[in-house]
This record gives sequence, structure tokens and C-alpha cells, in this order.
Amino acid sequence: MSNKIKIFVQRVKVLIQNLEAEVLASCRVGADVYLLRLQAPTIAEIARPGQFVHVRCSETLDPLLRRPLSIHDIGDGGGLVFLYQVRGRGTAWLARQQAGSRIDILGPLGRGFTLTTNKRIALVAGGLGIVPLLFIARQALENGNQVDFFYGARDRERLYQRETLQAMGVNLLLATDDGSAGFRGPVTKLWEQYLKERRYERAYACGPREELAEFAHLAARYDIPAEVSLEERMACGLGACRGCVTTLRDTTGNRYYENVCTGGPVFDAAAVEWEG
Amino acid sequence: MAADLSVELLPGLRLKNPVMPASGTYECGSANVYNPGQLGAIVTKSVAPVPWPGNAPPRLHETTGGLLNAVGIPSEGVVAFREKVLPTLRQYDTALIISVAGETTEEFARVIQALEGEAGISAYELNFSCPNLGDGIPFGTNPDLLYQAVARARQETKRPIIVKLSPNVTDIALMAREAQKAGASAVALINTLTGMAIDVRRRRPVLGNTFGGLSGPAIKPVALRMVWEVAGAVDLPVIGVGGISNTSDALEFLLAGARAIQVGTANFANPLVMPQIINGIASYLEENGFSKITDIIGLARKGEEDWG
Amino acid sequence: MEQAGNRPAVNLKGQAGGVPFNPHHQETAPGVNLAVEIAGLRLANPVLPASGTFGFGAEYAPFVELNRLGAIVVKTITLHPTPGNPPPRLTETYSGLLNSIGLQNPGLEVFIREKLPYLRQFTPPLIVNIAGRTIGEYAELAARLSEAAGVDALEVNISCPNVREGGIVFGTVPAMAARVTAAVKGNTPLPVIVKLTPNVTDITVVARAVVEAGADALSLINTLQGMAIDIDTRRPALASVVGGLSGPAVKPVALYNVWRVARTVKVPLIGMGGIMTARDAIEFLLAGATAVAVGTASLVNPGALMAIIAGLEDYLLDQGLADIRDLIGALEI
Amino acid sequence: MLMYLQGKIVTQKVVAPEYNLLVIEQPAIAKAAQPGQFVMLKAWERRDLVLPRPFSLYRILPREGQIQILYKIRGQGTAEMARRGAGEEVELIGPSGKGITLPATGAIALLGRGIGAAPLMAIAEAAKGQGLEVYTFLSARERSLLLGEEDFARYSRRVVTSTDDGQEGGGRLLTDLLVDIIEKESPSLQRVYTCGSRRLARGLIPLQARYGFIAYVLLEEHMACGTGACKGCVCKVKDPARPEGYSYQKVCQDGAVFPVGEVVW
Repeated sequence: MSNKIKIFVQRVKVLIQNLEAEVLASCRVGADVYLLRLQAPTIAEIARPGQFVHVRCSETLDPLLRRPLSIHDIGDGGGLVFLYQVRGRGTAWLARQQAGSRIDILGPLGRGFTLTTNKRIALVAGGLGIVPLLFIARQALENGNQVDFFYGARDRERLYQRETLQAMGVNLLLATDDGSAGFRGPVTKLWEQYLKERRYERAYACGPREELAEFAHLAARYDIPAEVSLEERMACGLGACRGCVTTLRDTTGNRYYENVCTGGPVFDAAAVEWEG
Repeated sequence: MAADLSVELLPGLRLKNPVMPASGTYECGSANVYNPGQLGAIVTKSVAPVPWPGNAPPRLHETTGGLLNAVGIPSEGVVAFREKVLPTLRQYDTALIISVAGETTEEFARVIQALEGEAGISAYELNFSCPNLGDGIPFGTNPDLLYQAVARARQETKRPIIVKLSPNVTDIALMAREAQKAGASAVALINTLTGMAIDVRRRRPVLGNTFGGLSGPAIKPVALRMVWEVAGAVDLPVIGVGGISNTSDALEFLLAGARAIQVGTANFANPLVMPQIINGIASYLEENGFSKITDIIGLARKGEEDWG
Repeated sequence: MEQAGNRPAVNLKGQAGGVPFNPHHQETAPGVNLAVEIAGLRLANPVLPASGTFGFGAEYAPFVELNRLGAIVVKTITLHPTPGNPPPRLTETYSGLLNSIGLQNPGLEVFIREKLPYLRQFTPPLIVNIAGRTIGEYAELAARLSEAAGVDALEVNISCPNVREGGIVFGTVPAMAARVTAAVKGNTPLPVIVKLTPNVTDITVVARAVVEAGADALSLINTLQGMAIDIDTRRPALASVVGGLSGPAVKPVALYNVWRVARTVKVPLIGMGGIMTARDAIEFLLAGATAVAVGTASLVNPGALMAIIAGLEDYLLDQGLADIRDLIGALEI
Repeated sequence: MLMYLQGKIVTQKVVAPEYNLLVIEQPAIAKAAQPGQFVMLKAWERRDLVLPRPFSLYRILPREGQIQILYKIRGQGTAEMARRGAGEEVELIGPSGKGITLPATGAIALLGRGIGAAPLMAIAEAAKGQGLEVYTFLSARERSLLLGEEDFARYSRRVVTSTDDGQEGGGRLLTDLLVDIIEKESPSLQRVYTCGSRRLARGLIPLQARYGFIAYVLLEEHMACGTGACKGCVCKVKDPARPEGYSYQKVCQDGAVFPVGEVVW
């Protein structure tokens, strides 16, 4: 019937795992913002900054799909830390889970940030864009980098995890829209001031799309290799359904769609089509 | 200032708000929780020419996110309806839409004839799409038969005729155009999608009628798509119905171009849902700076031509 | 990989199956037959992935033992690379998923060169889903895939609009559906499965037309056309406005269509539409499907296919049945 | 009159494997409800479970402002209910249905199979309160599933039990046990109420004329609205006025109590 050719393929080490992780702690840190710590040592061990975990936010068929959450930090003893905002019914369910409950997670997924060693780097976070950047900050410091962490939000209350960042030893530079903390204005404006004086080996950003576009624009102008972490609605998280694409541009300027879940969520800022 | 919720559904028929029950899902005063006069309109259960018993039980089955029913339009018949039910319905201070059912073109005409002498009827809604009669392919899915039945009903009355469309068709816009050509004043869509469930233990269909009509939140995306299509294809007022369970759902239909909406299955889960939606729409308008509901009808279509 | 605090998470309440995922699941229990035959293909069990939700297989390899599937069904392949629709392409609805991917795929050449060698190593039959913009494209896809080693059957996606005929969807017009089927059939010795759309007045008319044109089997249903609007932006939630609805929401509609088509044509059917559990799968078998395809469930639970296979086995054992074929079309009215 | 109200869970306890007793504080419904009536209850926000579920009233406590529901965990809705605890809110529509009318004097018998015992408790309590004699007959698969036996004993002159495994009552049919009691004790039996088994209800039909009582069955059906709007929950009831000889009556509105002789079995 079929003339299958048996090819010997070396079994790739299975990295993506689907497991039930115990909630170690869950607490509210802002109006609708929660900090969640899960016990998932096998994922924590291999997770890289910029990667995400696909979380089942229900025990039933409602809501149906998983929700992607970027990894915020790796805690002691295999803890996996998330910072998220309640936006809908899925995240509302998640916020109701307390220490001891178990959550179905799938990960680590996606392409993480490109790391450097012993360099000066800039991290630019807008609002909850802090989520993946705290993790890379920790890793970057361990790798001997100097980290300028530019962090902007609407107001002082929305600058989450300031103490954690400070304790880590980053050079924390704040911006708020209302001037209640640090520079008054967009975080990209603040970064631009530093760009004029400092040379960064690499820059990384996460935040609202307009801010990322501006970040990419500045990085290009100052000729800094830069990466951004994007968000998109996802179904499978594994690259099978092609639901979560974003528009990229290749070196010849051709536009194409790439999966955010497997091709990203971290992309070269210069490759992202910001207009589309 | 409170936003103006009133809509002119049809020339000469202004509703105080765009929210009404879907036929067969609401009994005035049964769960005596509010005055039906608050609603934009009252829509009756379907009235048949003669008493109909309806289908054999079981008639209901809950599916994931939906309700499958094969009730089969039980009716006391138009004469009993006229004598016993209509006088109470007329008392409420709102529009009254009589849903009309029949198995043939003449049967629709007969029900309308029997009601023409009665005062207080704002419009007729023709229910062609009950999927539970016959072999599952109701005659409302055939464009020619639909045309004939509407045209025949049109001869009987000067009152507005709303045609309720079945979603179980290849091209619902075509059906809406046929209804319009035949003299319909408005279309309401969608009726239920035909579906089925099986009891795997007994290895039998769950419903006494084998298959039935699917309603509820599960079908909302299909209903919205069809409302969008029809509102873009015909120049007739569209009443949106299908899985509307809350304010947000209702707003989607209005934004897609529906001039009014009907709430069905959600009444079973929450008898207060219709007044809640009326209040919810008012809040949405105020919060988003709209002074009247007509400002948001069809608003999601803005720039439609650019989407290709 | 199992450590304190971590255990596999397939067995969720009310969810697929009831066995923890074990990629080295034992063979079918002795004395129970799960094998079925479709258009000359022997399937070790009646459970397949639905095209489009399973990528090219490799994506699910960590969670699904591909050799344990009834067959492998890959994403739709078009003659040329297809970029797909602009994002957003997905939105969740009540108990459903609305998608508008636009058949994104790398095209026939890349599929044969890069995806097929990987897929060839697995024992279950490989079913390749194809779509064309013209009848000629369907014919060419059929011919070229028939020459490629390792392809065991073609599934013809007739739910895409024909560009030349002003966007009319092939699958909604019986005569066009038949012409596509005949063109594929005339260009391949492989079994041809035609996938039907539910967005028609009478699916049995289309079913009959494609069977008369030579279809060896039918699969149904494809997605229902649906839409969602974001009330905050007041714009359609999907960039392409209309998308396909799948998931548990559509199951009753899918089951009804399978039941009707099973009573109309004699060819075997692959039933699909909202199957989340083994119980759901059994409903489709009872309605007359010879096999079932699982789509959205895999997006929710990547081990769903495995759980459903195990659940079918449990059902047979529990009911004292020896052969799954005894369930096919066994509905008593 | 039907009401749509929130109720607060006072307690919930497991009374047998898969059987729970739910105590809900809802004074208005507790005040208005009659034995044999039921409520529609919804205890979840999930959108995949669309409908509320009907439950008969096990006990009606107007003074405490409480109702009690004895239920079996059968599906996803009841499984959700079982997860709710004290202090949580539920949505209630009710009291629904016609309820029963007790005779002025004499005796009544209650025949409950399994969870069918649930609505009979409220009847037993009301009957005892009116000074009627109550004879209760309970059957189940096994001993542990004979629900509310002790409570029934408080309101009943006698409680007779039977289990399928023969450990109680020799596994005999409740109708046979009823006949035994009638023959032996000749109570002035006016009414018999039964719930939980169609066979049991049918078995009462021939006994009515022989022993001079009227038997009523409390029917269970899948319901959507519980208010009479959807016409989904019907049963066939004899109707000489119709050419078919029957008509469909709504269990939720015209029932859930029907004379056994009028139901088309």
C-alpha cells in the first residue's frame, strides 16, 4: 500500500512539556494585575528569557483556549513566575486560583531573546511590557552585562516590580505619562536621551505596539541590534494552526507572515512590519 | 443626559428600545419579574392556523454552549389565540409582533386573515424556518417557496411583515432579497441551526424528533455573520437574533447593522436578561459618548469597502 | 520528566478521555478491534487529526505518538506558497474558535522536499489535504502528490473560493464540487476523500454529486462561517471579517450533517466538528462515520488524540463490545 | 408566583456517594413554595452550560427562610453545584409547578424510588403538619441509597423500605409492599404520591379503583425555562377532546404533579 522509507531520525530531546503545576502563590499587585508563582522545575530549568507558557484557564470548555503568558521570572526551587493583567474570562479564572490549586501549562514555548555577555544593553519596557524583560534583565546581569532598564507606565502605581528590579542591580530609569515618577513622557523619549550619549550593544523591548514601533525606529537610527517581544492571540502555541501570525519583512523588503508562537514571540525589531 | 434608545424599526413603527424576545422563548408575566411594557416589543410564540400539539418528548437537550430543541411549534391555534391570549398581550404599552407559523403558503395566509380584524398588532413575523417539521429541510430554505409565501401573506394585510430567515441555507442574502421582492418589510435572522445529539449509552438520538434546532451562545458567530451579510446586501431593516446572552452580544449585532435584536435562549437562564441588556446598552452609549442608539447601528461597517 | 509537584495534565475534568498521557501507550487491549478501513486504507483505529489543526505532524510529536494515530492528516497544501490572511486570524467565541488562516502553507514543492521525508517515517497512512484556486490546480496537485513517495490518500478541500468564478465557493455548488472531484480523481491512483462544507442548504446534494464524480470517501464538516465584533474598537475581530467556527459549539450541527449524509451515500465518512472526548467520537460513529477527526481539541489539549483513542478502547471494554465497527451507523431511531 | 432571586448557600453536605443536600437561604421562595413544587437553579457562570437545572424541594422552611434540595450528581451542572460551599450565591427561579393539594383528612402514601424520595419529604412534612397519617415506601439499589429514611420516620406512621439486592424488604416492589400495608392495616388512604420510577407510577394505576385512592406522579423532565415559555418539558396527557386522544402538557407549568391515570405511559 505505501512505500514508506524508514529513516533513522535521532530523537530530539523533548523540551516542550504539558503538565499540571501547583500554584505556590498568587497575589494582586495592582488594579487588575496579578503575580503568580507556579512550581514547575522541569520547565523553569530550561526556560529562556522571552519564552512563554500556554496556560489552560479553565477546568471546563469555557473559556476554551489556552492563554499565552510570557515568563516573568524564575524563582528559587523551580518556581516559574508570571505577571499578568486580568483582561477577560480566562485571566479572571486564573486570578481566582489560590496556592495549592493546579494549573495545566504547556511550555516553555517560543523563541527567546538573544543574550550577550559582558556588554552594555538597554531594556525598554512599556507598561506590562516589563513581563519578559525582568527575566532577561536577571539573566543579563548574571552574564556580566550592564543593564539600563527603561521602564515607562501611565503613572507611578502602574510601575510594577520596581523593588525587584532595583534589588537585582539594574540601572532603573523610570518614565510616566503623568510625571508621578521619573521622566514625564513616553519611555522611548527617555531612552532617546540616553542613546545620544551611550552606546548599547543590544536593545530589547516589550510594550504597546506604537511604543515598539518607535523603539525599532530609534534602534535603527542609532544602529543598535534590537529585539522586541510581540503579543498575539494564540490557539495551539505549537506552530500547527498558523493562527497567531505577525507580518515580517525579509532583507529584500518582501512581506510575509510568521507565527508568533514558534517564530517569536521575540523578533528582530528591524524585521517587523510596523505599518501592517 | 440619558441616551436615546428608540429606533424606527419600520416606517411608522418606532420602538422605545431595540430589545425584544425571540418568538417562543418568553411568556409575558410568567416569571413575573418585570413589566413587559419595558421591552422594545413583545414577540409572541408562533401561532398556527389550527391547534398543533408539537413534537414528542424529549424536546430539549443542552449541548456545549447551546440548546438543542425540537419543540415543534405547539399552538392553541389562531382562534383560541385571538380569543384568549391576544387581549392580555394588547394591554402592554409596547409594540406587539405576532409570530405566524404554517406548513403551507395558505396556512400563513389563514392565520393572518383571522387576525386582521384585531386591533393592537404592530407587525407579523413569519416563521418559515422551524426545522422540526417534515424531513428537516423546511420550505423556508427554498427561495421560490419563500417568495410565494411572503407574497401571499402580503395580499392579506397592510401591516408590516417581518420574515424570519433560516440559517440553514447556502446564501442567506439571496433569501433576504426574495423576501424583499415579495413585499417583506423587514427580516429577522437567524432561526436555529439544525443539529443533533446522540445518547451513546442507549445509542439513540436524544431528541424525540431525532434532530432539532440549535440556539444559544454557541451559534452567535454564525448569526452575526449572517446579519452582517444581509445588512450589507438588502435595503431592509434587519432584526438580529442568535445566541445573544448579554449587552456585549447585543451590541455586536447592532454594530453589524441590526436595527433591533431578539433575545431567546438567554431568557431561560436569566429571566431578567432583556431589561439588563436595555440598561447595558444605555450605559455603553453614555460611556462612549453616543447620544442615541442609531449612532452605533452598522458602525462596525465603516470603511467596509476598504477591506475587500 | 515527572517530578514532585508535576504530573501530566491530560486528564482534566470533563475533558478529553481520562488517561494520563503516555507517549509509549500500550497497544490496543487484546480482544478489542479498533481497526477500520476507509477507501482501501487500513486504519489501526478511527481517530485522525483534522487538517489544519495538526500542522505537519512534527509540531505535536512531543504529545502525540504519531505511529498510534489512525492516519496522519496534514495541513492544506496549495500549488504555490500561500501567505495566508492578515492578522488577527483568531478569536475565541462561546465554546468555539473562529479562525481565518487563509490556507497559509509553504506550497507543494517545499512540502515534498522538506515535510514529506519526516512524515514518511511513520506507519499510519498519510493523508494530504489539497486546495486549489482553479480546477487545474487541483488536478496538478493530485498528479504531483501521487508521484511523491509516502502519500497514501488525498483529502480535497473544496471549501475555498474559486478566484476565476468570482469567488464562488466550490463546495457550495454541487456541479463545481463534482468537477473538482473528477479532476482530482482523473489525476491520481490514490484514494480521494472530499471534505464538505456545512454552509449549504442541503449537504446531501453536494455529497451525492461528489460521490457520483468518484469520491472514495467524504469528510465533514468543515467550519461554519461566523463572525465576531470587538465592541471596544467597534471593528470586526478578525482582519478578514468572516472566519470559520469550530469547537464544541458546532458539534450538534456536525453530527446532524454526518447522520444525513450517512443515510444518503454509501462511501465511508470521516466525521468531525467539535469532537473533544471519546464520547463525542462515539456519537459520530453511531451516526454513521467510519472514522473521526479531532481538531480544536488538540489546540486545547495537545494530547487529546491519544486520550480519545484510549477512551474508545475503554468504551468498547466497558460495553463488552469486541469490534468498533459494530458501532458504525448503529444508531437506533 | 414565580420569582427570580439570588439565594445564599447555608450548608452543603454529602448524604450518600453522589448525593448531596443543599440548604439555601431564600426567604421569599421558602414562604411561597408548596410541597411538590420545584425551583430552577443555576450555580455557575460557565457559558458552556447554558441552562439552569430543575430541582424539587426536599424541605420548605418558611420560618427559617430556607429551602433544601436533595440532589444526585449526574452531569456537569450538578457537579458544579456540588463544588459550591456555604456563603456562595446561586440563582433561583421559582417556585415552579403546581404543587400538590393534600386531602383534608385520612392517610396518604408516598412511594419514592432513589432520588425520587426528594420531593416526597416536603409532602410528608406538610401532611404530618395537617394531622394526616403518612405511609412512606422507599426503594433503591442498595441500603446506602435509601435517602432521608430517618427524616421520613419523623413524619410517617410507617416507613417501609426495599432494596434491589434484597437486603431490605426482600427486594419487593413498593406497590406490592403498599398493598400489604393496605390489606393489613387498612388505613383510610386518600392519596398516593410517587416519584422516581415510571414503572412504579404505572403500577399504581390498577390499584386506585381497588383501594379507593387517587395516585399522583411527580414527573422529571429536562427543562429549559421552568416557566412555561419554551414548551420543551412536555409529557403526554390523555385528552379526549383531541383527535389523537392526548395532548402535551408542560411538566414545568401544568405539573410537575399529574394523576397517574391521566399520563399516557
